Amino acid sequence: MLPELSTTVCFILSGVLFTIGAVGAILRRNVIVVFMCIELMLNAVNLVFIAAANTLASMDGSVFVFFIMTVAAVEAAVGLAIFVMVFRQRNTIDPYEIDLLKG
Amino acid sequence: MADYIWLIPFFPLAGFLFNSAFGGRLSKSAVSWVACLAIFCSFIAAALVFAEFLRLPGAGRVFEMDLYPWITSGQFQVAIGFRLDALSVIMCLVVTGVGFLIHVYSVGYMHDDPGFKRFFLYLNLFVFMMLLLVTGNNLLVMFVGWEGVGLCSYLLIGFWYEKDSASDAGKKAFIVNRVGDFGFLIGIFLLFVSLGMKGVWTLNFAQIGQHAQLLDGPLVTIITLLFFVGAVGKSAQIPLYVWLPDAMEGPTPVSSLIHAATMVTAGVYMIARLNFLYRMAPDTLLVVATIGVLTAFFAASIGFAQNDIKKILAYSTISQLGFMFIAMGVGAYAAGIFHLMTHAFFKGLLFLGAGSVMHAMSGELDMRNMGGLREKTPVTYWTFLIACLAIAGIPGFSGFFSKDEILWKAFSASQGYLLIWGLAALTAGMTAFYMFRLLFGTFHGTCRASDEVKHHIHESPRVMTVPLVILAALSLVGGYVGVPHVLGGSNAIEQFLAPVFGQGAPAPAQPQTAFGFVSTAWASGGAAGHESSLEMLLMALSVAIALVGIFLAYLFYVKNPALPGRFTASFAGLHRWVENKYFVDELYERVFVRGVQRLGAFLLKVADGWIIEGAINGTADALQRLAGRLRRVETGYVQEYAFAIIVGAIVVVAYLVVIPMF
Amino acid sequence: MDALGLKDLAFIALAAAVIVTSLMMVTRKNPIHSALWMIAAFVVMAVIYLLLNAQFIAVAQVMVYAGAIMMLILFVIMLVHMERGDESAPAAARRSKTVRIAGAVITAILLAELLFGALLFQVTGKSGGLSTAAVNSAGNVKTVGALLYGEYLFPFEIASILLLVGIVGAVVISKRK
Amino acid sequence: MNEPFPYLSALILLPLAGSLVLMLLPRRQTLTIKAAALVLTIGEFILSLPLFFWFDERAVQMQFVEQREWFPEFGISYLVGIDGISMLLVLLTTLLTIVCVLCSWKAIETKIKEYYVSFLVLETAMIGALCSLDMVLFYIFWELMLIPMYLLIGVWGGPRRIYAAIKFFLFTMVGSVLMLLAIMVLYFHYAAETGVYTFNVFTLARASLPAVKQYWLFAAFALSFAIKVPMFPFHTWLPDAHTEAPTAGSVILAGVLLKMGVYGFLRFAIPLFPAAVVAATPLISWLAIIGIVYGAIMCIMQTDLKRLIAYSSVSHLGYVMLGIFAFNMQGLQGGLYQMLNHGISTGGLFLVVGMIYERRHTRMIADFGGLTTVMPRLAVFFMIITLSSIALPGTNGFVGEFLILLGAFRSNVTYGVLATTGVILGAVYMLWMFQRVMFGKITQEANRLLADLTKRETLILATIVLFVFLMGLYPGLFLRKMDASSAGYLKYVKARIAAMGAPAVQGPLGAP
Amino acid sequence: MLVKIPELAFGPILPELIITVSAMTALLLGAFGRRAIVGTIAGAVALVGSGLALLFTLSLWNAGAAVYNGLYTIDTFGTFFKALALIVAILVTLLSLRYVEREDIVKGEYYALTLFGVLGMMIMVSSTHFVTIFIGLEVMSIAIYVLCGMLSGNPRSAEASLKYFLLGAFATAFLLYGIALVYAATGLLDIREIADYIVSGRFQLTPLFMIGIAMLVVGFGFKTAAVPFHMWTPDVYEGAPTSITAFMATGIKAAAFGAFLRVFYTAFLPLLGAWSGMLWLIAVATMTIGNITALVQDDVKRMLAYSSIAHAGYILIAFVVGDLFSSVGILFYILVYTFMNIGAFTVVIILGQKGRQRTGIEHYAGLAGRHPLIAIAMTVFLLSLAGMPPLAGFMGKFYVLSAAIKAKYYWLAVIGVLNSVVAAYYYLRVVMYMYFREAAADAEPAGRPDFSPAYGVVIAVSVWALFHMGIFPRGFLLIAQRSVEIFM
Repeated sequence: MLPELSTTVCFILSGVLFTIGAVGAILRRNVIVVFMCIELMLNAVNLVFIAAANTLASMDGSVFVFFIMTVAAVEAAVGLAIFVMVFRQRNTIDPYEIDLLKG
Repeated sequence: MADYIWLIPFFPLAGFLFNSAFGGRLSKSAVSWVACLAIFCSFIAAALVFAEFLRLPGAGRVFEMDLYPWITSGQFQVAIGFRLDALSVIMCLVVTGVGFLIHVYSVGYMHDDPGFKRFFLYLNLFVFMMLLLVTGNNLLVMFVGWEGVGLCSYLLIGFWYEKDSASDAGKKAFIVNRVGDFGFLIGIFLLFVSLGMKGVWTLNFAQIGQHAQLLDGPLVTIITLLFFVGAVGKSAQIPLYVWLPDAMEGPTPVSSLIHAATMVTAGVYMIARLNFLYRMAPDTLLVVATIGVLTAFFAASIGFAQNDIKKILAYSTISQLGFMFIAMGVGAYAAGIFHLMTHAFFKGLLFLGAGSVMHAMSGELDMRNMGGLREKTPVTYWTFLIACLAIAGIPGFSGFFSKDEILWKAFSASQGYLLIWGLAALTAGMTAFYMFRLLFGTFHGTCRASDEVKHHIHESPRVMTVPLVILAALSLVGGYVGVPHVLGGSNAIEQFLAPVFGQGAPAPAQPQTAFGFVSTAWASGGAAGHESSLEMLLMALSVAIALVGIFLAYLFYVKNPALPGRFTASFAGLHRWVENKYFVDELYERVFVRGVQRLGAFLLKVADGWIIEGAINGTADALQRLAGRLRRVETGYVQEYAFAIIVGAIVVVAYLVVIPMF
Repeated sequence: MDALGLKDLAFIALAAAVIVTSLMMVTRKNPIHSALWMIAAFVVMAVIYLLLNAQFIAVAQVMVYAGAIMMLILFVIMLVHMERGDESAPAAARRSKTVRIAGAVITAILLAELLFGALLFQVTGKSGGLSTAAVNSAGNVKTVGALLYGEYLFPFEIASILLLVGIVGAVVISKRK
Repeated sequence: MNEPFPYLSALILLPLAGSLVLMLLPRRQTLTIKAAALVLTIGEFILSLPLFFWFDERAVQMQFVEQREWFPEFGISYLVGIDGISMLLVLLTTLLTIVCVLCSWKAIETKIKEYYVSFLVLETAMIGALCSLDMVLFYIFWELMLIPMYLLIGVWGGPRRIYAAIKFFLFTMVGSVLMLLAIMVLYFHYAAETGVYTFNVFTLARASLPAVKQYWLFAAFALSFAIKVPMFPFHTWLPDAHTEAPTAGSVILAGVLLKMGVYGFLRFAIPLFPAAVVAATPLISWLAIIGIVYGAIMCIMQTDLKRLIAYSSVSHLGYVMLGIFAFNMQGLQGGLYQMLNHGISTGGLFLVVGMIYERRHTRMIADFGGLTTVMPRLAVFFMIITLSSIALPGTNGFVGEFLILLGAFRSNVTYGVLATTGVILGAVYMLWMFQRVMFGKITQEANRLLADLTKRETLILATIVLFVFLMGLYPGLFLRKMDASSAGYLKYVKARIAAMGAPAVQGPLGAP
Repeated sequence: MLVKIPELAFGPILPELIITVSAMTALLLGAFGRRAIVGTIAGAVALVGSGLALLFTLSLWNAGAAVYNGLYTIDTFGTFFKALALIVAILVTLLSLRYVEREDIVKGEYYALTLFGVLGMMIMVSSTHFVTIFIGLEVMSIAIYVLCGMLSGNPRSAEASLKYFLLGAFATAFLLYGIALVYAATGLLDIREIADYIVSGRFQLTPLFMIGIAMLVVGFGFKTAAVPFHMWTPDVYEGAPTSITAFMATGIKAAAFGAFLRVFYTAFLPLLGAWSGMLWLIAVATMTIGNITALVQDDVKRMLAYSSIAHAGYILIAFVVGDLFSSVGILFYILVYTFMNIGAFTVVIILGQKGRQRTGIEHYAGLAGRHPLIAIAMTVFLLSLAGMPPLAGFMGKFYVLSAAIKAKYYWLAVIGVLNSVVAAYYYLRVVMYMYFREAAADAEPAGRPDFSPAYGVVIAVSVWALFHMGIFPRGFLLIAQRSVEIFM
């Protein structure tokens, strides 16, 4: 059974967004922007859930998205706190300068 | 009585054990008494057996007993067992008799040596081993003795271990002997296994003898040749003779006892003991005779150019052993044993005499620094002279009878060959020459020693001269046990030994073998007949040759001492070769010693080092390098880690989704 | 479905808008600009959610992301004075070219793989009992709420613990000694 | 319940319990520790004597068997027992451990407690490995041997001890882990075949493995054991390990640990994989022969005493392997006997070298010469042990070597002849070594002041020499004990080979 | 109408409740008191809470129930991992008692977060529903992100926190994407229903579904530190407070494997053939790269990180096989692995000093001479890690490998054992430093090790466990077998 076009568009869109987010996360040299890219990836996931829920006439997807958003919020809080902590110590949040641990 | 024959070897062992346990606390003389007594007891025991034998009929002259089972493994069962028969009893008498005399002599000779007690320990041990060798009733016990005497020889050659040359010589003796033992061992294995495959699992001489006919010809040839390899090693024949001259590094009584009278004849004894096998292998006998005569000649030729009196005697021993092997090779076992016995007397005497000379000359060995000892050491001189006459084969002396018997057998026996006889006879002349060269050089002429040495020259003490005299007497009369029929004797020794060797009867018909045509060709000239006239003629010839030899020696070294110099000058090249013993030692050194060392160095470096360790360390290194590289992947940059996750995701997706689609 | 309906066109247009805004977000040098583009992208997505009958989520999206998270992000950006954009650390400069090329390649491959799956997408899943009509008749928010407080009560409660952990964590972390 | 006293368990556990006791002793009281270790090892030896005297030498089957459930679901059980093959090795172990404790008395000055604890644990592992009839149990003890030995080499060893210890460990481990896999494959194969899960080696031997599988499994077992033996070309760990180990470590390494490899072949690899054995016999025999000659040639080149003796072990163990793979009574018994001999004589050589080393702190041959003058008593013992090592008749070495060569000769004349060349080479390197160390003039001043053997050292070496002669002159005492077991073993192996329908082993097998 | 208020069954989640209450108590204690004694009380609360929870968990051993509308499950498998998590919690709390004192970490929050982390683990492993699994995972992860950065003022700790956070969030996105795709393909979030659906006739194996599985592999691979998703591990393990490293290396890994196992063995077991090949590759890569990279590590903590990667590889060997036998092996291995690592990290902690971890291998030189007991304990842990009998590490390997052999994964087993030889090298390297080397003369003064009886308890328990499980593994294996029987 082929889905509606809108669903397909949403799946494609989610794939594109996920990729943009993933690539952005490895290319941008600002930890905050990296984090934003990760948020974008989460949104791509949300899109899949919503679209699938819509197609399958199930609300579980929406519920899951709710939890994802909760988690995203928590991650944002903790993550930004961590960035601030790092910045205080190192005065930079360029991921290429945060390399004390390696090898 | 048969049950007590183990006592014969036991006495020296007891002496050895007693002295090793308590020797440290006993005085020197007590130690030497114990040692001599032990040997004497053995001698008495052997003599008792001998006497018993004389009473018994020929067939009954065998005492055999097993002491206890030694090694038992499956069908392989060997006992520590002893066998006394005509052959071994003669050997026992020679070993203990001459051994006793040399023990006594050593008491004087070694008196001031710090290793006095140790010396007697070794000597007793040696006699024990030698007796084990000659009384063992199976090949393995014989082999024990065989190796045991080798060990004692090693220990005694290296007695003065602080001298590098001595310990080198000991080691050389042992190793060269081991080469021979290699053959001996393989021979034992082959014999055991081949007989075993016919259903007879034994190493006992008597049983091997009984079942020898089960073996087929080529196999026997191989087995006997292998045994002969052992004999070549122990009895210092070509090509394994090189250790014996070096063995003169040992104390002189040792040279006398081990390297002249007893141990070196073990090879001869072994062939005699296994005569029933050799009889079946004419090809081997031919090889034995050939090696024997070549060795005899070759060693004698080296003896020409040596100046060290003990070295000369050593080469002479090699040469005389060659004679014994000629006897073995032509099937004249009794003659060989006879010569073995007389040789023990006179060669023992010669060495003891040489020892006496050394004693007088403060340890000097080089003939060029001697001369004119005749007056100062008369007993030594006269006994030495008797021995020289005996070895030269002057009629009436013991060597004459035994050597002539061999020569005659070489000529006449069915396995005898003219060429062998000719070369042997020539060698006999050479022997006379170099022995008298030695005699003249040492005892005649003017003394060439330094003043200090000259001042000290004196006759040896009684304890040394008495054995000399006894041995001289034996050298004189020892031959009369084997006076040949042609001279009106009864050849008593041959008769006595007959139960062991058969009636001296040669093997019936010569089977055709690979060597067959050669032997027939060689034999065609010999063995014309048994006429006594021919025997007499040949005897006269050999005496003549000996006399010529003596005369030449007289000419060269007494009459005209300048002659040898001129002679060597004109044959400088040849002389250099002879003087340096044909560079055989150097050849061996280069080929074997350095060959093995070079191979070892090569293997150590290439096989162990490069290949095996290389492979292992290579793996380890590769892992380490890989680890270093992998470690550098871990850059510490968080985005590269994320990158790895993405790559991983791509791979996983590709593997799970994309690839299965195609 | 015969031709592209209005709804489909709207979807395609919105999708294009999301892609453009998110690309802008990723490519802007200034992180503040990125953040703003991100708000734009998330708002457009909220519209898509609306179209997909997820009204509650759409509203939540705007509130949580555009409201809370974005403010937080902007606040932090200000706090750490990062408005000047990417700095060029020496290590980064060395690596930037390789990383860019690799990034491009990765983009292509990942996208290809994901689209491969998405384009072959077929509805094979088990249909739930909640058709759009049923949900709409009960009210979307109400349905979600019923699920959250009913069936999903347990994770919902855990989510509260999660928030607590987040708060505690953020406090602990950012506390100055 | 009239259960017999569990001798084997007691033997296995006593040293372990002893090591725990030792651990509790105060560190400072070194004498107490040493004495306790000595008492324990002597007690262990006494405890092992009933094995010898109450051993039924006519019985073919395992004796002193104990079986306890351990993990019935997996078929792992605590199953121990000995036969004539392992019994003597157990005794050798208990004897040599006493010797080792004695010879470490003065030589070990640091971490004394740990040293003896390691030794006792090692003893447990060795005896356990020799008695185990359950393959998992065996493997556990087998691996357990590694650790104390690793520590013995690494802590109390020479200058390159770390390298040697690690090399020893890794070499042995490479082989043994593959063996573990092979054990498992066999286990599951048997289970699939019969539905019975067991690690009992005798039960597993009844599995009918296809030939190809046998080859693989045998290869894994053989690799493990060949490294331990060590056979050429897996020997390179041995010189390093021996050289760096403390004297007692070398003694126990040469004396017992190497035998574990051969024992493994005998107990496991051969009965389990008869078809593979037939196929591998030529290869192993050739490797053994190469080992004999190669080891001997390597000895000639060595400048370090312990290295030399280590390479001589390669040579000697080559004989053992050759004998065992001759598959006849003489070869097998010779191999077994030679294992004991090697333990005694090579152990003795290491002891002598250790005694010299304690005095001079060097093992370089070039640093010696003329020691006979200052150490006559040592010279006597050294000479006897050397001669035993070159298999002079009358010493123990001869009996073993002769039987091995005879056995090899019976199975294949070429093998016999080639192996016999080792007799010559053996004399060459040993005597040359002896000469360079003991004979000649004293060239170095330091050697002039060396003291001769102390009473303790004399006692140690006298024990060794006693066995040299006892085993050389009256081998029946020991051979008898292994007679029935060896004959039964051969019969069993040959029946297995025949059952596999495999061609008979090369050469005239004959009856045992 | 649609509201299905679940039966509020508190009995089955009593352990979780206890942990939550303890965590909050600790939090409050931390909030209202700053004196040292308060911190200790918080620790005590955590200990008592974990202990009680453990007792209740074990009492639920035979209970089997799906509660809260099937979103939460009480079964033997979950109980096994919950008990394990609680044991880890107890041990980590014990070793933290002194450690947080030394490193001056805010105690109330520390214990609270640790307990929350444990709570997350417990939820994660007891869930048969993706929502609950995800939430549990996040509770655990967020707590750990924070705990990693709790060495205040220590840039390494902060960096570890940052890296773990970024990558964790990144990987979570993958995991979620996987869940979403599986949801899209099946319409289900309950893994038991998914399993039923897969075996029903209506299911079609679409690429979307497989991408979903792939993304789940990525997500769980990250949490279990499988190659190539492992790269965070060494950095984070090195930078984090050592007690937290121990927690991560044992608790998180166990919980992640628990969830991984439950999801894959419950939902996707019928498709084993489709994904086991991938895991084969990952297992091999994980073992090999983990072990080989560990060869050159000079920092013991970092070495242990790589070793934990390698051990994940060993566990994956059994994972590939996918039968009862192998699952038993996985559980047993994880159990064993927990004790070896806790023990090893405890020793690492003991040797550290305030602000200086002293984890370089050179600091271990001559340890046997200075502190023989510590050295012996460390040796036991390392040898067990290396898989030497009679220690439990050997038994663990034994079962994992025999599972592979039984299923005829011969090459996997061979690679596994060869890897264990490589591993032996670097474990022994530490032993070597402890016993064979003497401390360098110019090394900084060793000082007294930071010892407290609590460490002793942890070490003693671990050593005992390793010997016990090595010599008498039967009981534990039977428990493991009971636990995994639910899958088969």
